[in-house]
Amino acid sequence: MSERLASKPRSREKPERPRRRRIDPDWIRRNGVYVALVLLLAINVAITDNFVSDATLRLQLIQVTPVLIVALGMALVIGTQGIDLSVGAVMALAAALIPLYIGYGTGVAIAIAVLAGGVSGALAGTLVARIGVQPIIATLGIMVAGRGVANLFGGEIKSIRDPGMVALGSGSLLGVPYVVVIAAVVAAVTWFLVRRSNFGRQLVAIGGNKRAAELGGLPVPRVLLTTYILCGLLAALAGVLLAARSQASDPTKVGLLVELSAITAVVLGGTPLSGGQVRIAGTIAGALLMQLITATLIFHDIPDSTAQIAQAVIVVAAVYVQLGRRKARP
Amino acid sequence: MTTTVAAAPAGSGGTRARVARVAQRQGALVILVASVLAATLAFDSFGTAGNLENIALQASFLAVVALGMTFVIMSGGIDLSVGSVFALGGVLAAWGSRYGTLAALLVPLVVCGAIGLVQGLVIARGGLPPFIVTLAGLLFARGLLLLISDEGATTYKVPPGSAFRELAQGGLLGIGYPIWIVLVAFGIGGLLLRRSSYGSTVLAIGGQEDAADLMGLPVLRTKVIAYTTCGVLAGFGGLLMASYTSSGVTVLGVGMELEVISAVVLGGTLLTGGAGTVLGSLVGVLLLQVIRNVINQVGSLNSNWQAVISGTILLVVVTAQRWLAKVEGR
Amino acid sequence: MLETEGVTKSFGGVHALRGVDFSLARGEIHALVGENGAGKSTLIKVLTGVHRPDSGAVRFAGAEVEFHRPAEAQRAGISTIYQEVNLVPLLSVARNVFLGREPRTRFGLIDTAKMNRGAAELVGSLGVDIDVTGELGRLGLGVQQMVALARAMSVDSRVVIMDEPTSSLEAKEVATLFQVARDLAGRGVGIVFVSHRLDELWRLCDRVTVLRDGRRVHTGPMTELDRVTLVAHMLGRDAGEVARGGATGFEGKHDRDREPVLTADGLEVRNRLHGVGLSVRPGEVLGLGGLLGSGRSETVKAVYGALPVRSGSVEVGGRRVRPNSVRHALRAGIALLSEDRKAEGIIPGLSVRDNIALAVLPRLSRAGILSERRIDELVDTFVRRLRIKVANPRQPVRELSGGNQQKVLIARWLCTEPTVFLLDEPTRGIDVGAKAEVQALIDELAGQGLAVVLVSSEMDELVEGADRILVLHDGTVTGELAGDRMTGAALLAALAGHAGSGEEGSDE
Amino acid sequence: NPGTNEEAAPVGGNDGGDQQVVKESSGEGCTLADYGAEKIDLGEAVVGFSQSEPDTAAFRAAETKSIRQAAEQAGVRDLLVTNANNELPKQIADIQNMLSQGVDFLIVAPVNSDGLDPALNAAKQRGVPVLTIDRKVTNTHCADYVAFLGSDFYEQGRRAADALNEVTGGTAKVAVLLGSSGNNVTEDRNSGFQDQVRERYSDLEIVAEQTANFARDEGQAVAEQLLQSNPDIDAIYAHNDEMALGAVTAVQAAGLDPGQDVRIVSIDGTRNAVQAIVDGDINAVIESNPRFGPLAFETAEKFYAGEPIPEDVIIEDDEYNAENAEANIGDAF
Ligand SMILES: Nc1ncnc2c1ncn2[C@@H]1O[C@H](COP(=O)(O)OP(=O)(O)OP(=O)(O)O)[C@@H](O)[C@H]1O
Ligand SMILES: Nc1ncnc2c1ncn2[C@@H]1O[C@H](COP(=O)(O)OP(=O)(O)OP(=O)(O)O)[C@@H](O)[C@H]1O
Ligand SMILES: [Mg+2]
Ligand SMILES: [Mg+2]
Repeated sequence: MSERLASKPRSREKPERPRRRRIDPDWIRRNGVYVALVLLLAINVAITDNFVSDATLRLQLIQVTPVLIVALGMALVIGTQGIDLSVGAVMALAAALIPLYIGYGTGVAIAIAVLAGGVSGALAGTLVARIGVQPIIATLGIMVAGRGVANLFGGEIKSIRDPGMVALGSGSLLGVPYVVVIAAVVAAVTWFLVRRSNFGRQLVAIGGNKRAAELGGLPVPRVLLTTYILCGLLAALAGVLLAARSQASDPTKVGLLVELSAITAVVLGGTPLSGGQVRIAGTIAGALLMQLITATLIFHDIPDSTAQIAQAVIVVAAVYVQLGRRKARP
Repeated sequence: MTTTVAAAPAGSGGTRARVARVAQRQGALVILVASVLAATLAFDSFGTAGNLENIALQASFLAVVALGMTFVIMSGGIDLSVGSVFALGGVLAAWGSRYGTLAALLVPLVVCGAIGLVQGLVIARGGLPPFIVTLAGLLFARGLLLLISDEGATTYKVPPGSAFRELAQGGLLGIGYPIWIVLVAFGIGGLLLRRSSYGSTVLAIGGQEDAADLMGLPVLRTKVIAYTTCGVLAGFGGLLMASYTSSGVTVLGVGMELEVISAVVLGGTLLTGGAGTVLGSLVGVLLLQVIRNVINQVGSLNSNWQAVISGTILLVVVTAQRWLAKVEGR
Repeated sequence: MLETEGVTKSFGGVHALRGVDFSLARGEIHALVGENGAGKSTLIKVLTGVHRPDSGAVRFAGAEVEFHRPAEAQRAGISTIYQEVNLVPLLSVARNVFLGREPRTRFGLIDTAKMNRGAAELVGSLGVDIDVTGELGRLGLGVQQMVALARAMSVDSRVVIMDEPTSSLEAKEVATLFQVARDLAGRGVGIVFVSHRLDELWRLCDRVTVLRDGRRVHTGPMTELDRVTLVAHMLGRDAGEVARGGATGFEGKHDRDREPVLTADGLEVRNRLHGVGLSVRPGEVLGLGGLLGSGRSETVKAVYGALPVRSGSVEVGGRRVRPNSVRHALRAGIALLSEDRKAEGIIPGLSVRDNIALAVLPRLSRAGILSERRIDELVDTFVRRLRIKVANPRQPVRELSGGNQQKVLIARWLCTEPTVFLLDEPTRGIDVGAKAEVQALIDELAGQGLAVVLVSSEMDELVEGADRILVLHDGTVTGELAGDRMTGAALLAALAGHAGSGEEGSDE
Repeated sequence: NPGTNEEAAPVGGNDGGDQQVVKESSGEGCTLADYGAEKIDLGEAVVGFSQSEPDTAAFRAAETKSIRQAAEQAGVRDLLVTNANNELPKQIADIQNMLSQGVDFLIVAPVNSDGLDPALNAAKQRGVPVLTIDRKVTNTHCADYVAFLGSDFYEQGRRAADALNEVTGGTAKVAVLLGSSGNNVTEDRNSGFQDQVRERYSDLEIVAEQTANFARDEGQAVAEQLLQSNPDIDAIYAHNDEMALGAVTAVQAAGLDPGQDVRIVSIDGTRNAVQAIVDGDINAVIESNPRFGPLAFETAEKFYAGEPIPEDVIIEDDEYNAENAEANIGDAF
C-alpha cells in the first residue's frame, strides 16, 4: 500500500525531493473510511466466530443494499449542497405501492413504485430549484406528508407473494444475489455520472458555488431538479428491493431513519455536507462500514444501550480518522 | 471636504430593503397571525382561553429546545442530538427528583450540558462536521438513557408532593410557569443575539467563518458555548417535561430534532447560518403547534391524513414565505 | 518593529515562501510587491498567525512571537486587511466595523446607537456615504473595501497590513486611503502595503520589498528604484527587456466603422439603473467610467441577464436577447467577467481545468458524456496562452494566487468564443506582467473583431484601452468621451463634474 | 390477591364473529359516585378516543375499528378520534384538545404507562371519566381513571414460553427478537418469558436477545445476522408477529425450514401470522386481543348505571397453534 503513497503525481516542472516516508495525513484523509473498514474487518476476523465465510460476506452485501442505494442518491444531492430527508418516506411509498399494482404484473408494479419516487423527487426538486426553499425543510415536509400518503395507499402491512418479487428478493445471478447485482449497477452508473458526464460536472459545480454556476450559464434549476429526481428514483428502488426481500410492505416501518444512515454513509465516505464534491467509492465504503458496525454489535449480542453508545463512538472515530488532521481553515 | 462617493440611491432603497427584510424574516409571523385568525373563525373551540393556553404550554417545551438550536444554526451548525438529550434530561430529572428538587434540576443540566460541551469541542477543535458529531450524540444520549433505565424498563416517577412538580404544573397569574420561563428565556436570548458580542460572533461565524477567524473573533470558544448551551437547554426542556408529566418517560424526543429544526427555519433563520431572529424561532414553534391543534380541531381525521396535511401545510408555509420574500425584495 | 527571518512555508508541493527576511520599521510605509503567486499574501498570513511558518522566525517589537490565531496578532496590535475582502456579508456595515470590540452600555450590552454613530462617522470620514445599518453584502466590492479600511482604522494598532486594498477602488477613494495611511504612519504606525498598481507605490511608500517565487529578491528605498527596474526585479528579467512596455499593455485604437454588434436600450433596474443604453461595434473597446456605486457593474450585469431588469432591451447582431436569462445571453455570444471573483467567479473546490471548461461543458460532451481529451486540449491551450501558473491543471483552483484565479476566469469566458465580452475590472489584482498580458489580450481580441465593454477603476486603463468611454452617474449615462476628448483630465472632469453635487469640482 | 370476579362480557358488535371474553378482572370496584363524575346518557354524549399509534399496525387498526363500531352501536352523539403517532406530548395535547372540544367521556390507548398526568388531570378537572385500554397507566385508580381494559403482556410472555417449550419438545437454543427499547410491552413480554423459562424450562437456552423494533424488515435482518453468527439456533421467540414473519424469511434465506429446523413463536394473532401457522412456518402465536370496543362501551354504560367497575378488566387472549390455526383463522385480525 505504501507503493501507492509514493506514486502520487509529481509536478512536472520541479520534481520534488522525495519526502520522508511517513504516512501522509492527506492520504489518510482521503482513505480514512477504507482504513476504518479494513480495521473493523480485521477485528471481526480475529474475534468473531463464524465470521470468515462467504455466507457472512454475502449477507452483509445483501443487507447493505437498501441503505447503499439510498446513499448513492443522497451523495448526489449532498454534492449540490442539498440534503434529502424524504428518502425514508419515499422508500415506504414505493413499498406500499407494490402490493397495490402487483396484479398488473411484477414489472408494472415496480415501474409504478419507482416512478412514484421520481414524482416525489420532482416535487422536492421543484421546491428547492424553482421556489428556493431550503432543501432540509422542503424534504422534511415531503417526509412527513410522504409517509402519510404511503400509509393511506398501503394501509395495513401486506405480504407480497408474487413470484417475480420473491425471485428479485432472494434469487441470484451466478451466485451473486440480484439485489447486490442491482446495487452494483446503480453504483457504477452513479460513478460514471459523477466522473464522466456533463451532468455530474455541473452538479458538483453548483454545489461548489451556485452563484458562479449561474453566471457560468449552467442550467442550475434543471440540474438540481434532475438530482432530486434521481435521488427519489433511487430511494424508491431501495424500497422496492426491501419489499422484495422481506416479501412484505409495511409503510409505517420501511425506511424509518434511513435518511440518517444514508447521510452518515455519505459523510463517512468523504463527501462534505458543504457540497461541491461527490465521492462514490467512499460512499460505498461508508455504507459498508455502517453495515459492518451493526453486524458486529449483533454478532456479539450487545444490548441496545451499549450498542448505540458504541455506534456513536465508532462513527465519530471514523470521521475523525478521515478529517482529523485537516485544519478547519481554508 | 466633499463627499464624492456616489451614494447608492440611498433613502428609499434603504428602507425598502429593510421592509423586505422584515417581511422575509417575519413571514412566519404573518402566517401565524393569519392562521390563528382563520382558526378562531372556523372553530368555536379554538379561540378559547383554555385552548390557547394549552397551545402555549405545549409549545413551551419545544420552544426551550428551539432557543438553543437557534444559536447553533445561526453559527452555521446543527444539533441533531436534542431529541435524545431532551429525553435523557427528563429521565435524569425524574431520577434526581427522588433526591430533592436541587438534584432534579442540577443532574440533567450538568449531564446534558456536558454532552453539549463534548460535541462542541469535537466540532470546534476537531473540525468534524456537526451533522455527524451530533448524530453520534443522538445515539450516545439515547444509549445512556437506556443504560440508566434498564434498557428503558424503568420509568422513574417524581415523588408526589415534590416541589419539582410545581415547576411545570404550577403557574403565576393563571399562566403556567413554563410559558413564563420561555418568555424570559427568549428575552434573554434576543438580547444576547442582538446586543452582546457573543451574539455578533455567532452571526459572524455563521455568515463567514473564515472571515470571523481572520477578524480575530473567538471562533472556537463561541462554537463550544453554542453547543453547550444547546445541550443545557435541551436537557432543561426534558426537565420541564419530566416535571409536567411527573415522570421520566423514556420514549420521548424521537424525531424531535427535525421538528425543532423546522421551527427554527420556519422562523426565518437561515440553515446556512449567519442570519435570523430569536423571536422568529418562537413564532415557528407556535406555528407548528397551531397547525397541529387545528388539525385536531377538524376532529376525527384519520391519522394518515393528519400527516399528509401537516406535511403539506409545512410546504405551503415555506413556499409562501419564499414568495413573500421575493415579492417584497424586488 | 515587525520582522521575519528565514521564513519558509510550503503547501503540499508548492513552496510559497523560501527563507524570506522582511522587516518593517516604525512609521514606515513598506511596499510588498511581486508577481501573482510570488508569496505576498502568504507572507502576510504568516505575519498575522493565519499560517505557521515551516521554519524561520517572526519577531514583533523585538521579541520572537508565535501567533497561533489571527486573534492573537490582533491583540498584539497588528491589524490587517486581507486580500479577498474578509468581512461578513450578512451583517450590517456597523457591525462589521466593530465586530469583536463593540461599544458597550452601562449594562454590558452593545450600545447599538453608539456603534452605528461611530461607524457612520468612521465610514463618512473616508468619504463613503452609506447606510451603516444596511447589510454589507449588498454593497459593491469597492465600498466593502472601504469598510474593511474603516475597521482597520478603528483600532489602535502598531502595525497595519493592507493586502491589495486599492484593487477595487476609484481614484478618489485611493486618495483618501493614502491620506489615512500617511496619517497613521505619521503617528508611528508601520504599514505594509501590497498593490499591483505600481504607480501607487511611488506615491505612497518609503521602502519596497520584492518577492519572486517565494524568495526575497530586493529590499530598498522606493525612490532608488524606477519602474523598469522594479518590474525587472519582479519578473526576474533584464531591465532592458522590460523597458519597452508602456504604462499599459494597450497598443492602439481599433477599427470602428462597423454596425454595432451589441445594443442595449433603456435598461431599468429598480433603484440602480435608470434607462441606461449603450452600443458596441465589433472590434471596439467601450469603456465604462464612473465613481464607486455609479452602476457600472449593474449595467454589465443587466446586459448579461444576471440582474433582473424591469424594462429595456438588449440586442446582439440585431436579434433581441431574451431578458433576464444568462443562458440566452451566453448563447447570443455575450460573456461577463464578474468583478467579484470569490463570490461570483471561481468554484473553489473544482480543479483549474474544470473551472476553465465550466461554461462549455455541453460542447465538450457527446450524449452527455464528457470528452476528457478535448477538455484537456482546450485547457492546455488556455493555460499556455494566458500563462496561468499551475502545478497541475487538476489542482483545486482555490490554491492558486488571486491573479492566477483571474486568468482562469478569463480563460473560462474565452472558451465560449463570445462576440461581446463584458469585462468588469479584468485586471483587478493581477500583477504587472499579467496585467500587460491581459491588456494586450483585450487588444488582440478586439483586433479579431470581438466587441469589448471594459469597466475599470484605473483611469489609465480606460483612457488607453478604450476607444470610447461612457460615463455613468447614479445609474444614468451622463456623458461620453471619444477621440481627442478622451484624456485622463477630461475623464476626471467628467466624473467630478457630476459628482461634486453643485460644488466647484473637486480639489484633486 | 387478584380478587377474581369472573364476568362474561356479552358478545358485542358485528365485527365478523368476533368474540369478546373477559378473562378476569381485579381490584376494588369504582362507582360513578366514588369517581365523582356526573351521570350522563351515553346516547347524548360526545366520546373521545385517543389512539396511540398509527393505524397501519394491524393491531391498532383492529382496535380503532372495534371502537368506532362499538360507538356506532352504542349510538353516541359523536366520536372524536385522535392519533398520537407514538408521541407522548402529542397524546397529552390530543386529549387536552378533545377536552376543550367538549368530550364527555374518554377512551385512551396510552402511548406510555407513565407521563399522562397532565392529560388525566385536565380530564379530572373537567369531570370527564377516562377509560384506558390495552396499556395500563401508573396513576391512581378511581381518581385519575375509571378502569383499565387490556391484556396482560407479562402473562403473554409466560404463555409464549409455554408454547415454545411445547413446540420444541423442551430443549432448544433460543434467539429473542425484542420490541423497541423503552417500550413497556417489550419489557413485559420479555420478563414474562424469561421468568417462565427460568422457573420451568431449564433446557431452553436463550443465546441472543436483539431488538428489531417490532418491524418485519428489521426482524428479518437481525434474524439473518443471528443465524449466521449462531448456526445452532433452533428456536426464535419474537415479541410480535411482524418480527416473526421477518424471521421466517430469514430462516428460509439461510436455507433452513422455518417451523421445522427453527421453531418460531410470537405474540399478536395477526392474520398473516396465523396463516403462517397454517403454512407450517410459524409454530404458535399467543393472541393479544385488540377488540376493546364492545367491552369499553359496555363498561361505560355500566359505570353510568352506577355499577362498580373493577380496576383491571383483563381481556381473554387466544392462542393459535398447529391444531387450531386453520379452524380459527377467521378470528385473526
Ligand atoms: N492554502 C494554500 N494551499 C496551496 N497552495 C497555496 C495556498 N495558499 C497559497 N498557495 C500557493 O502559494 C503561492 C503563493 O500564493 P500567494 O497567495 O501568497 O501569492 P500572492 O503573491 O499573494 O499573489 P497575488 O498577487 O496573486 O495575490 C501560490 O503559488 C499559491 O498557489
Ligand atoms: N451606496 C450603496 N448602497 C447600497 N448598495 C450599493 C451602494 N453602492 C454600491 N452598491 C451595490 O454594489 C454593487 C456594485 O455597485 P455598482 O455597480 O453600482 O458599482 P460600480 O460602479 O461597478 O463600482 P464598484 O463595483 O467599483 O463598486 C451593486 O450590487 C450595488 O447594489
Ligand atoms: Mg495575494
Ligand atoms: Mg463594479
